[in-house]
Amino acid sequence: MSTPLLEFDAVEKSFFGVKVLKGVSFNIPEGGMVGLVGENGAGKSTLMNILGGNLQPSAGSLRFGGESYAPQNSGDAARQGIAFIHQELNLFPNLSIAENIFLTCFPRMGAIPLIDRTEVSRRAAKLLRDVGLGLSPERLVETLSTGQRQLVEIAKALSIETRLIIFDEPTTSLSERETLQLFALIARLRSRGLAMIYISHTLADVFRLCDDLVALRDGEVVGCGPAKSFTSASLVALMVGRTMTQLFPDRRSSTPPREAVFEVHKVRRIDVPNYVSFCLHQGEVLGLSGLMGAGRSELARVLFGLDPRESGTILLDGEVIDSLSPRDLIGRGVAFLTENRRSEGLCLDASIAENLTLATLAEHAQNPLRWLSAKSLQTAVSNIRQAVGLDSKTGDGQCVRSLSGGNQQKIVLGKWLLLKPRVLILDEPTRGIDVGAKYEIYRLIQELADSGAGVLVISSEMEELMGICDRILVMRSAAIVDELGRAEFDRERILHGAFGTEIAR
Amino acid sequence: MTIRKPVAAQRARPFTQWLVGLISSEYLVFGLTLLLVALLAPFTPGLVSIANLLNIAGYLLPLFIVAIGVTLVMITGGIDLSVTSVIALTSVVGAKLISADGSATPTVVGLVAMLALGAGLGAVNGGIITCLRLPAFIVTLASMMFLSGFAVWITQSKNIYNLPASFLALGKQLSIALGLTITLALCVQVVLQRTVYGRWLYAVGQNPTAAYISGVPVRAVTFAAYVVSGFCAALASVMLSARLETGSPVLGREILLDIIGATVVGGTSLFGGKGKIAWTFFGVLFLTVLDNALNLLNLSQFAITIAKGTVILLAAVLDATRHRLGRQNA
Amino acid sequence: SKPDSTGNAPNGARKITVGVAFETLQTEYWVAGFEAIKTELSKLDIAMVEAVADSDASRQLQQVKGFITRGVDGIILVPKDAKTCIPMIRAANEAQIPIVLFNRPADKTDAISTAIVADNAKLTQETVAYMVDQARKIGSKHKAVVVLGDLGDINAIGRRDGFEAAIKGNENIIEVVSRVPSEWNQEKAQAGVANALQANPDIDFIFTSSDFLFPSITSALKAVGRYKKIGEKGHVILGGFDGDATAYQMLVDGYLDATGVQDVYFEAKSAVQALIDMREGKKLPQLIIDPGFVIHQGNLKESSPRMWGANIKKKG
Amino acid sequence: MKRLYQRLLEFAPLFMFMVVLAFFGAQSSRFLEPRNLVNILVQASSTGIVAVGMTFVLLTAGVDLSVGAIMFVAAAVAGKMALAGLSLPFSLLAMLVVGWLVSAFNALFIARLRVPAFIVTLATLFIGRGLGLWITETRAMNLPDSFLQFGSARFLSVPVPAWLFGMAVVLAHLVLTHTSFGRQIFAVGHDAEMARKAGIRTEMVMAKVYLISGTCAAVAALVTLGQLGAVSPKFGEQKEFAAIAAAVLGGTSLFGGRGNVLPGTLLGAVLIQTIENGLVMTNANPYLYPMITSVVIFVAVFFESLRNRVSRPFSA
Ligand SMILES: Nc1ncnc2c1ncn2[C@@H]1O[C@H](COP(=O)(O)OP(=O)(O)OP(=O)(O)O)[C@@H](O)[C@H]1O
Ligand SMILES: Nc1ncnc2c1ncn2[C@@H]1O[C@H](COP(=O)(O)OP(=O)(O)OP(=O)(O)O)[C@@H](O)[C@H]1O
Ligand SMILES: [Mg+2]
Ligand SMILES: [Mg+2]
Repeated sequence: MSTPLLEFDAVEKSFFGVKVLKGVSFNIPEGGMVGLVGENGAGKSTLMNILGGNLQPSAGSLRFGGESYAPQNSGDAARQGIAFIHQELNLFPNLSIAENIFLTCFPRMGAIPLIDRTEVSRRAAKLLRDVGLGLSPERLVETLSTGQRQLVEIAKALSIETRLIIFDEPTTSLSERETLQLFALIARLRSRGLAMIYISHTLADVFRLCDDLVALRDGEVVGCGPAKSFTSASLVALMVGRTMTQLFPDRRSSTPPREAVFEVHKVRRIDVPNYVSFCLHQGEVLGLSGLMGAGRSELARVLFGLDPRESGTILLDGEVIDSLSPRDLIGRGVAFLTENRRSEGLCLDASIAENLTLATLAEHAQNPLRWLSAKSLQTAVSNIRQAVGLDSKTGDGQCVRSLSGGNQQKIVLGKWLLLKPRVLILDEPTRGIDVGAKYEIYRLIQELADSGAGVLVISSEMEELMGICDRILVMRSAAIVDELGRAEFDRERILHGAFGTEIAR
Repeated sequence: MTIRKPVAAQRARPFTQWLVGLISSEYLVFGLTLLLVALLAPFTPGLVSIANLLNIAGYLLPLFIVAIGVTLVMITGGIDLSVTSVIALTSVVGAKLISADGSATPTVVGLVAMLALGAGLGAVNGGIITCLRLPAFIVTLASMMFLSGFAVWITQSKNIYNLPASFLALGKQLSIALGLTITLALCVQVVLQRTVYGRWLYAVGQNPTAAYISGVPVRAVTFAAYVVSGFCAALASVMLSARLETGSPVLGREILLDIIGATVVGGTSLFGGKGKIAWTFFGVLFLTVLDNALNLLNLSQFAITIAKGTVILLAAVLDATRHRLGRQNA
Repeated sequence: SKPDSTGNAPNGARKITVGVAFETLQTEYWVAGFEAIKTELSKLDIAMVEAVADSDASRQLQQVKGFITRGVDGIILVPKDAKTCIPMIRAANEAQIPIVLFNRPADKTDAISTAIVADNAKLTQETVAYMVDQARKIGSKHKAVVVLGDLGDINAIGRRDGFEAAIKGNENIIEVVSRVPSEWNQEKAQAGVANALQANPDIDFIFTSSDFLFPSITSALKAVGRYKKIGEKGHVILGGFDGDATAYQMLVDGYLDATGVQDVYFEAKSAVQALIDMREGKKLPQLIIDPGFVIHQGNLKESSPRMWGANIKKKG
Repeated sequence: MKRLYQRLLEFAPLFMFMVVLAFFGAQSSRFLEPRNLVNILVQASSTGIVAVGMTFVLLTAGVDLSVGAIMFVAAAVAGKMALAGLSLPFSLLAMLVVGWLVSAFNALFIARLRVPAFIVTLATLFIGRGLGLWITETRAMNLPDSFLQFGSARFLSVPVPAWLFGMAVVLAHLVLTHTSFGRQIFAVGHDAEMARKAGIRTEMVMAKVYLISGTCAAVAALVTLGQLGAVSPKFGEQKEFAAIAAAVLGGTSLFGGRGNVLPGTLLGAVLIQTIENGLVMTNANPYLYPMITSVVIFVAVFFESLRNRVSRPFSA
């Protein structure tokens, strides 16, 4: 190996005088696949944003293909052959899939500066096939689910002539099947000689895919070398700065059947053929598994009154609740964490404290004038910050937009935990959260359940569901097709149910 | 490994720091107003005299009151173009009620009616915008046209005179207006900063979807902002009508752009989620003082207009610089 | 020390300053008035400070108070309307500064001022009456359009009332088929007249509440080939108000039947004289009427020297 | 059933338009004559062309308040040149140059220096109005007939202004839907920061939309001149409001990223003019104009929103 494809040389970056990257140096060989791991806020995305031309380093330099490389914007990076799949999906919901893919490089009709629509459709369709998304390229992105959007983002990265692809947590909303498809795609791309940087909090994936690993902690490289030289445990120790013995908290050995808190009877969404019925018990963590687009998120939205319900009844503590708005539900102790933290979960330009307390403001204003008690707000904020493991570098007043993806997720979660809900519906709760913090969050979920609440967890990570749930429901085509008690947990059976390859029950 | 030292940052001299501090503070617009006065005072006889300051205040207060309501609406990400028409309509309705030529009801009743009408009109705007989910711009544009047309129609273009002395006193006594305005401004600012409602208002402006999911009564909050806006317009209408001793169907017709302009110049965002009453005050003050000073300078009409535009632009450029500096240095 | 009757302070004492506050300078008529006052003042070697309120009464109040603050010796004011000026007059009274209203009167009040005014309604009525006479001479029933000004503008309303008064009783000759609200906007006036002509192609009588809308009207007429000289077949009887340069040209060219002219020179001269008189402590009537005059084909020669539009036109 | 309902809603704005046509058509037999429909189109063209440019700006979540001022300055310059004896093409070129200069100034401050568009264009609104007053010396200018002839010239029996309007709409539609620049406008309007990350040169896109808006304003000034044949100090006043209203009425969002020129802005501009036209044709009470217009606008927007509600379940 002569010259590496890409060299980071003592790259530094500060925001508001706080150093986020402190002299990062490492190389990526031609055709190499490097895994980049680290806690939330370690600086992974920031480093990649520098590489992708979205940010300029405060100090240090980069070399790409042996030449000095200092992109001023993402266009520069793309021209050099660097594609970037962002952690926060960077798609325009008001444009179609095809338009999103070719936004900066539309094929034209020869000399006329008009877009060649047929060519666009043809090429987009091919790219979509490559990533395993069977949708019309003309569809507006706003009609897609998060997982589908993620695949579009990947298709977009493949549309340009690339030499290096950056994947910033590409699997956070992909289910098992799509993840496997993506991995197959990555293998194909690698065989073409493309180099890649792969960021993920799922260490198993990182080990499986990457030749080399780089571990970041607090903006410093704390470990760098061939993947074989690390073990899962040693990597976690490097990232987190301490050893972790288990990924999931211990569960109660057995749960006596308890009363139902949340019952769903024959609920049907508008425009959907199937009914859904299930029951969530006190102290239970119920998992909802299924493939992408199985309708899990949609079900959750119907339950929370965000999408219209065609028919069916929902009971809370045995009481029928009808045509309720999120506000009423929250008042009764039902909370819902959406899978879409940026557009539906956060006020990005508001501060950490404001976001954390948004759903529980009334508690801090127990007086006729609805006057907020600054002190009570302050205590609530600092307690929950600790509970979700938000790093203490950032002040309560910092605006959420400038936080790392994982830390943003912790804030949405923290907002709902502050409510101490009776029923908590979580849609992809650990999206983008690092290993250390995940454990903490699982523990919080467990604690909440132990206190008598019911928790419904939608997740695309089967390990996660099997690790924390008391029971798992499997969904396919907007219907529940299987139910597994903890004793019956079985990867194969869940997958079969999700794919519909075996008639369950 | 080469380690590059961060330079510049540490070496900033006190003066530079002070300058950066000033430019990046939220009092920039206020500072600019003072600067303007300081620069123009030597050339403009009477600019800083008590009489002139009172004069400015008399003109500024009603503007500021309307702008307070508009600020609330703009924080929710909406806009209220109908305020000037609300001013006109409440003016003629109120005047019709209390005028000796009209039904000569007691002043207090007239006042209450005016304020109630203003709030009511705001409620209609807010109701349509929130319940029918129509864009605020077009709804309030339509109601601006409608209400203004209605005010002219019911008066058949005639002004209403002979208002009772008790009403006119409101216009003569600057202290009453001043007291009212300060109370209102402080109340609204406190509500914005310290109450649940205030937090909700910002949240709605920043991300209505997230706010809705977090249990914020988005519609009620938005609705209330328009009601307050209508109420503020009516209050300003009371002051203006009393000051001009007339119920006029075209009252305030020309000041819409001034109001929205002042609010935006102060720093409130047209896109919602950002704004403060103090900023709006600075914005109104800036524009009013600029107007007053340019007039006292005795420039010709076109020069005044050009100068006004240029100064606004310079202030805005400074403001944009402030944001950029803020991003780099905070 | 009292100034002498020319307004000059004796022995190089401080020069007298007069504040001139206009409501707007957006039409030629007001500019002409403004210029006339300026000329009149400079003849007497009086300094002038100016302010324009952009149609905002509240701003005007602020401007007048501004004048008082800077210590002017007299104020000439074009108020937005009859009532909103009263607080301004009162403020001037309190500061013992003489104040004269130009072209628009104040409503009845105890505050002391003098107004030089043309009677919009009366002058319009005379103008339209002349037009009706022309129509009567031609015989046949005429279909009329009136282009209204801004319905919120007191002068526009005066002219509308004058028009209606002149038509009243002559319904056998004139049928008003369209009332176009122009909002003092040329485009709206043009579109309105064009639309009226579309609805009633046989319209042959148009009165506009201000001469500055004539270009719009002629352009609408030209578009349908109806812009004809007096006496030609298909001529539309035209009348206006103000007496501006365009109207003068149209009179000369034989297209325009009549327009009501406000005598700007008379008004400016009277206004300045009134100020001087008031400074000397003379008692003046509350109203000084500018009789104005109707200029038409019959009196064009002898009246045109008093028509401000004619003079602008002649100057270039 | 639900499908049918949605289908109907799809055509709601057009349906609304038809209702307005039918209503006035029933009132006045001449309303539906082709001549009058062409009339409406011509009268809508000036505002319509400005609105087309405004749509570009609104799509990027910006706003251009300076269009009316640009029209005024352009017309004033063109008028001066024409009166100085330069031929029509020179005047036209001068108007375009004025449009480009002012909008390049806007673009510099908005795209490059990141000053909020509202304030920048508010400032240029003042500066432009002042410049225009200075150039015209606050006088009305009557232009040579060549302008009027240009305005009433016909090509294939359709007047030139309507052609210009049509061309602007079609061209804008092509640019917005069929060029990468057009699609990038939508991206920038949705989120400028995201667009930058996606590799779009947002500065260029922003700069271009203001140039387009300025160009449209200059062309609209030409169209207006062609109809009025005169420049007065009120030329183009309040055009920005009319244009924004037309665009928003056509379904363009002030928050950027959503909207279209065809049929949106076209229908918006024509609908407003149709109402005005119909009201004159039916000799409605002038006092009712604003009230009727506002109610129709309101109903139109209401239908439009019903249509969009299906796809966007909640937004404040
Ligand atoms: N624009 C910004 N302004 C201020 N601080 C920022 C900005 N962008 C990132 N940061 C800070 O930089 C740090 C690193 O963030 P980064 O997004 O790189 O983390 P990450 O390693 O990608 O984490 P995650 O795994 O959660 O995505 C965080 O502390 C974050 O708050
Ligand atoms: N078979 C399908 N083909 C295309 N689109 C589908 C299909 N099934 C569902 N969708 C789309 O996917 C969305 C429903 O998926 P939903 O978000 O509820 O699924 P999910 O199980 O939560 O999956 P995800 O992991 O994508 O969030 C809808 O937008 C629907 O239009
Ligand atoms: Mg990240
Ligand atoms: Mg989902």
